[in-house]
Amino acid sequence: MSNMIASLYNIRLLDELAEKTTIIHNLHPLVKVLTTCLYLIITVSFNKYELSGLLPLFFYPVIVMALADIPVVPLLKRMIVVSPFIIGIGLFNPLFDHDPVVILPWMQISGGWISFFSILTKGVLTILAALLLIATTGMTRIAAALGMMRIPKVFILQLILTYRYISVLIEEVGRTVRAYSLRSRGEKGIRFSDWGSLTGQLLIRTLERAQRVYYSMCCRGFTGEYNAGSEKRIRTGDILYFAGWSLYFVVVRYFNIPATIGSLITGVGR
Amino acid sequence: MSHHIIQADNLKYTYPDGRQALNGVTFKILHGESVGIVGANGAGKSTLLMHLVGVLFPDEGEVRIGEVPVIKKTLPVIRQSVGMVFQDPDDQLFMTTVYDDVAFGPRNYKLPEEEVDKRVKSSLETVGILHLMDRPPYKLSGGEKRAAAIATVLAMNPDILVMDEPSSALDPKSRRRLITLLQRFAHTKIIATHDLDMVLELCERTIILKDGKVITDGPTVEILANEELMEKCGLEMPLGLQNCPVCGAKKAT
Amino acid sequence: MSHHIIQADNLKYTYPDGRQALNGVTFKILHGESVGIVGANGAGKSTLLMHLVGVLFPDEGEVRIGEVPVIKKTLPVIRQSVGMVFQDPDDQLFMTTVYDDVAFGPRNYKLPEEEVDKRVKSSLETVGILHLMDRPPYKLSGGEKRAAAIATVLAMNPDILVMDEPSSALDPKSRRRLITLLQRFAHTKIIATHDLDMVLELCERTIILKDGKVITDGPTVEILANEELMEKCGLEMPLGLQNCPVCGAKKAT
Amino acid sequence: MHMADALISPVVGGAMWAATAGVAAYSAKKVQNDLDEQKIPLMGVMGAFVFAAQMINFTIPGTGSSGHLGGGMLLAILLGPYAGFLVMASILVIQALFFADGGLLALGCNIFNLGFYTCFIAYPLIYKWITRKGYSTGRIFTGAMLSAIIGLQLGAFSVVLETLFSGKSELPFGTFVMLMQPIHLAIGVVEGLVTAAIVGFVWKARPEIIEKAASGKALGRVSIKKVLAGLAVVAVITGGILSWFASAYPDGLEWSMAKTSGKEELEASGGIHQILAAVQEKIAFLPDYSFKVQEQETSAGDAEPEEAWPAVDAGTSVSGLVGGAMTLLLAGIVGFCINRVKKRNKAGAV
Ligand SMILES: Nc1ncnc2c1ncn2[C@@H]1O[C@H](COP(=O)(O)OP(=O)(O)OP(=O)(O)O)[C@@H](O)[C@H]1O
Ligand SMILES: Nc1ncnc2c1ncn2[C@@H]1O[C@H](COP(=O)(O)OP(=O)(O)OP(=O)(O)O)[C@@H](O)[C@H]1O
Ligand SMILES: [Mg+2]
Ligand SMILES: [Mg+2]
Repeated sequence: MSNMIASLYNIRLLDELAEKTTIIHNLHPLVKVLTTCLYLIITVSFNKYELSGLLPLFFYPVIVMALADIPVVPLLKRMIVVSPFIIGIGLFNPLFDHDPVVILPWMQISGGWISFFSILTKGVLTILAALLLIATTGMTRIAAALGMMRIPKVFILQLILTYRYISVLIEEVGRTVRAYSLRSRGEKGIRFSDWGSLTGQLLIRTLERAQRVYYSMCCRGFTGEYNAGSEKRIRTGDILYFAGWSLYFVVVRYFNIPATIGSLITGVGR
Repeated sequence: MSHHIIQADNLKYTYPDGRQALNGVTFKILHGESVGIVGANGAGKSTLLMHLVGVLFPDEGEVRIGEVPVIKKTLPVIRQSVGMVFQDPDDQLFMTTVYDDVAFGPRNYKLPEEEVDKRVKSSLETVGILHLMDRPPYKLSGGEKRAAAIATVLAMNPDILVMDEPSSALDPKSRRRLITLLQRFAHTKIIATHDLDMVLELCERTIILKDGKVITDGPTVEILANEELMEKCGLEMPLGLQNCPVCGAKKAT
Repeated sequence: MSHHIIQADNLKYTYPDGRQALNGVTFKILHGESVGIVGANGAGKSTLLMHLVGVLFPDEGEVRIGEVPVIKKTLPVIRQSVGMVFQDPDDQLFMTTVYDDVAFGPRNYKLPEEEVDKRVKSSLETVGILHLMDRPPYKLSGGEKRAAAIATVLAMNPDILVMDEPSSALDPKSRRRLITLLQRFAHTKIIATHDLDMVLELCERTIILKDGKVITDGPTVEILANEELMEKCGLEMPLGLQNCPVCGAKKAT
Repeated sequence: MHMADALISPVVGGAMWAATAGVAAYSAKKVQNDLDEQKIPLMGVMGAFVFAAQMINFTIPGTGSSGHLGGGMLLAILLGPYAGFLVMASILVIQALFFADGGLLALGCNIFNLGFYTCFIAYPLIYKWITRKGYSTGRIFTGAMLSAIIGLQLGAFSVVLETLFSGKSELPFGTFVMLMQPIHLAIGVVEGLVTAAIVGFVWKARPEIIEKAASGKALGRVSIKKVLAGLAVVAVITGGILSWFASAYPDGLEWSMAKTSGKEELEASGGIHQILAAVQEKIAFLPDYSFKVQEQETSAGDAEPEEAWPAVDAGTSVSGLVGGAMTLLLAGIVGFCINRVKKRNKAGAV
């Protein structure tokens, strides 16, 4: 019940953020999708023992977040919800990998810990990137970008419909579960013996709704094909944005910047 | 715009599960008329409306819009001249923004994007929610959703507006706004509803359905004031016509 | 049955997304009263009702039923004495037969099966649908579903009946039947609705909400006839009170 | 059991994306050709339903814990494999975008793991086979149960393989399998129960819905031949992309090779590594590839990041530590500055 409401608010929050009109929001959606993809590939392509080399990648979410006026706290909250699986799997690394690695001349830790922190960092970066994409673009424009990427229109229309009806159906489910809990004695979930008929009736109502939606689509000339509006043009600024980040990502990938900085400093210090 | 006459001729329709919802419905509606369709729950109102827009096809009988029969082949023409507003606006607003929703119909007819834009904006303006253009439908209030649903239909430039219970779930003021809005349209209007007082204000003519048949068809004031008839059809005289407790006068004569 | 008094004391509630729906609501409803809660869409009616049955809990302030505060711990007691009927009966009927649905509540309170049976039958009888006992709820008509939803609540033997828009989507006759039905109950009744004419018939007292605050609270006839006040709250005088076109008399005085 | 971006390598992610895109494109074509247009809104609204229904928890008697619907099997049963797969895909897309469940790169894996095995293996081979002689409560129950369990087992095994090939986790193959399969047996039983409960209810209330879905012309029928052919294609594509990537970019396999040569403690997974190593020797790409050297590279201060990157970050650790801290600090400062500038601009505008 509460997780239901929570997920609905989460969707709505991201929706609201996507309505802003900052520089980042105004970029072409396709460009944002491609940049995000490249970013993700670069991020996960780092070797599992790589930690310092990953860190310059933090510039991307930080800059996007700042430019797009995206608050940090809700994204962090989401991250905490998602990370247990990553942590759960990652924690096995220190368990199984005991190869000593010298960090400081007088200190060693096992390679497993390094790879664990590497996984964790990658988790943070990739989660941030995905959430930032939707928070700066919104579902409608993502769908438009998918259209430009030649994703079949059936799939896009169906994705839009699913997205649209999530709020309607979550509210319906919420009311039903609420009515149930009013007449039951404060158990947490639904008793399994009732679950089938409760969900089944919701399903039947959903199917009926689907039929009505279909009718109303028909009345507006729907013949099985979905026509999105004409897409925005890609402007020079969009290309520059993509090119700039790409260049940065590639540089980060092939030159360990922190190590270079660090050796400069430590070198000077010595 | 040709002079659209809607003719239903002895319509019969049985749902696949065997329930006979229309049992010989005949009527003729002239251009510019405003007709209320009333009747108890399950009388067949919604089923009838769906025949007018070619969502359902009769087992027997025929519907004609102007000279065109409503059959599979003529649907593209029919649907451009008949627009239907459904009972639950959530069923009709299926895109992610109000703009896209209103543009859905015109885009299906492959209009150039500037024409689509013009139509979307003028329809939204007509119903008075141009400022809500970029909002997702779930953020609209009940009355706004209804207005958006009407705009989606207006963007198709229909000559005939068919509506299923347009005033349900609206608060009194939103309902009033809707009535004013509809009064302004010159379209032919066909409205199925339980809100008899709205019929009284909006429609000069009323058709009463009962068990899939037309029971009466005539001037609204006469029909809705006929207490015995209303009673028989599972209805009730609209409050606006019920006897005045002060002067005792029958309001309708 | 103790003499249940419902007290709401400066209730404030903000939805997790930051929308403040209740902004200091205070009232006291005595045993056996019948109170209408009206207000425009989004005024906070449904939110308020959910506080009365402990579905939502206030951020500030308190609700008391009799001497018992509505908090997590007292919910089993509260829910036995307050029954809520939802706007959409579909949300409330989730078992496979009407009988099982009505029996669901009493069975949860571990009553012996004979007692359950007695309660189910008497509730169904009260709302007049005993004959539909073995039907699955999704096959009932709108009016029948509403009656069944009320029966599910009656079977819990509540002292207080809370209803959210009970007359929506009913045809005039079913609505009339509902009103008659509700008039017969001796329970305390709290009804949130847009159907001001029903309030006029059913409730001697009316509370108007606006933007999460109580604007007025008093005798129905006085409040609903106050055109200026109604206008201010996004409402409209009920048709039954609007000036008689024949004698011009103000019906309410 | 959503795979996460952080746990996969680009090779595995890319290959699974390719496989998923292939299946999805084929399904979309099928849907467009075979289905009446009425199915499209049905698919959309059903997707939303599964999303919402996943939140109806039920109490598992005696355990105090709760379970819920996953939905893959239900979608296949109600919509057929092609539409079912697409709907599952769109649910996962929304979860990946709005909830960061899994992530975008792992999306291919997740769609495949949760959609492919249920819709194209378990549904046609098990559910359809059990209900081929008509429906009864018993058959629906058995069919839903078995197909849900098997679909999830395959999906879980797929997760294990993907993780293994990605080489980010040290979890030995055997341990991981022993971890995943039993957990997903339990989840599969729950999934089977709830699917059977819904389908059973709908079948009693509105039998035509279930029967129509199953009898649909090109809808429900997936021939075994086609499934096998499809699998072969997927395998070829995956293999092709995998080896192409691996040759261009050895990161993906390096982990397993490092293991075979380096240590013996992970015996459970030794077999695979040896095979892979053998394969690698045969193909002999990157003959100069030398993990041993890299693993032992520990001379501090000698920063040659371009060369050192596939190895432990140890050689550059001191400088790495300092530089890393500097980098993070700098990122923070940049973000802070942008915010300040924006605020000032806003204030200036007002
Ligand atoms: N999809 C359907 N399948 C089977 N029977 C149906 C279906 N839709 C409606 N019916 C039945 O057909 C009859 C006419 O239904 P219809 O919806 O047209 O009534 P209505 O006058 O619109 O009622 P309401 O005022 O409740 O909207 C009813 O008896 C109803 O139960
Ligand atoms: N689950 C929710 N999350 C966030 N805001 C909500 C939620 N439910 C209602 N609201 C908001 O709280 C306010 C009060 O809503 P409520 O449903 O109580 O109004 P209402 O008086 O019942 O309206 P209506 O007449 O339309 O039923 C509205 O502004 C509404 O948008
Ligand atoms: Mg109807
Ligand atoms: Mg409400």
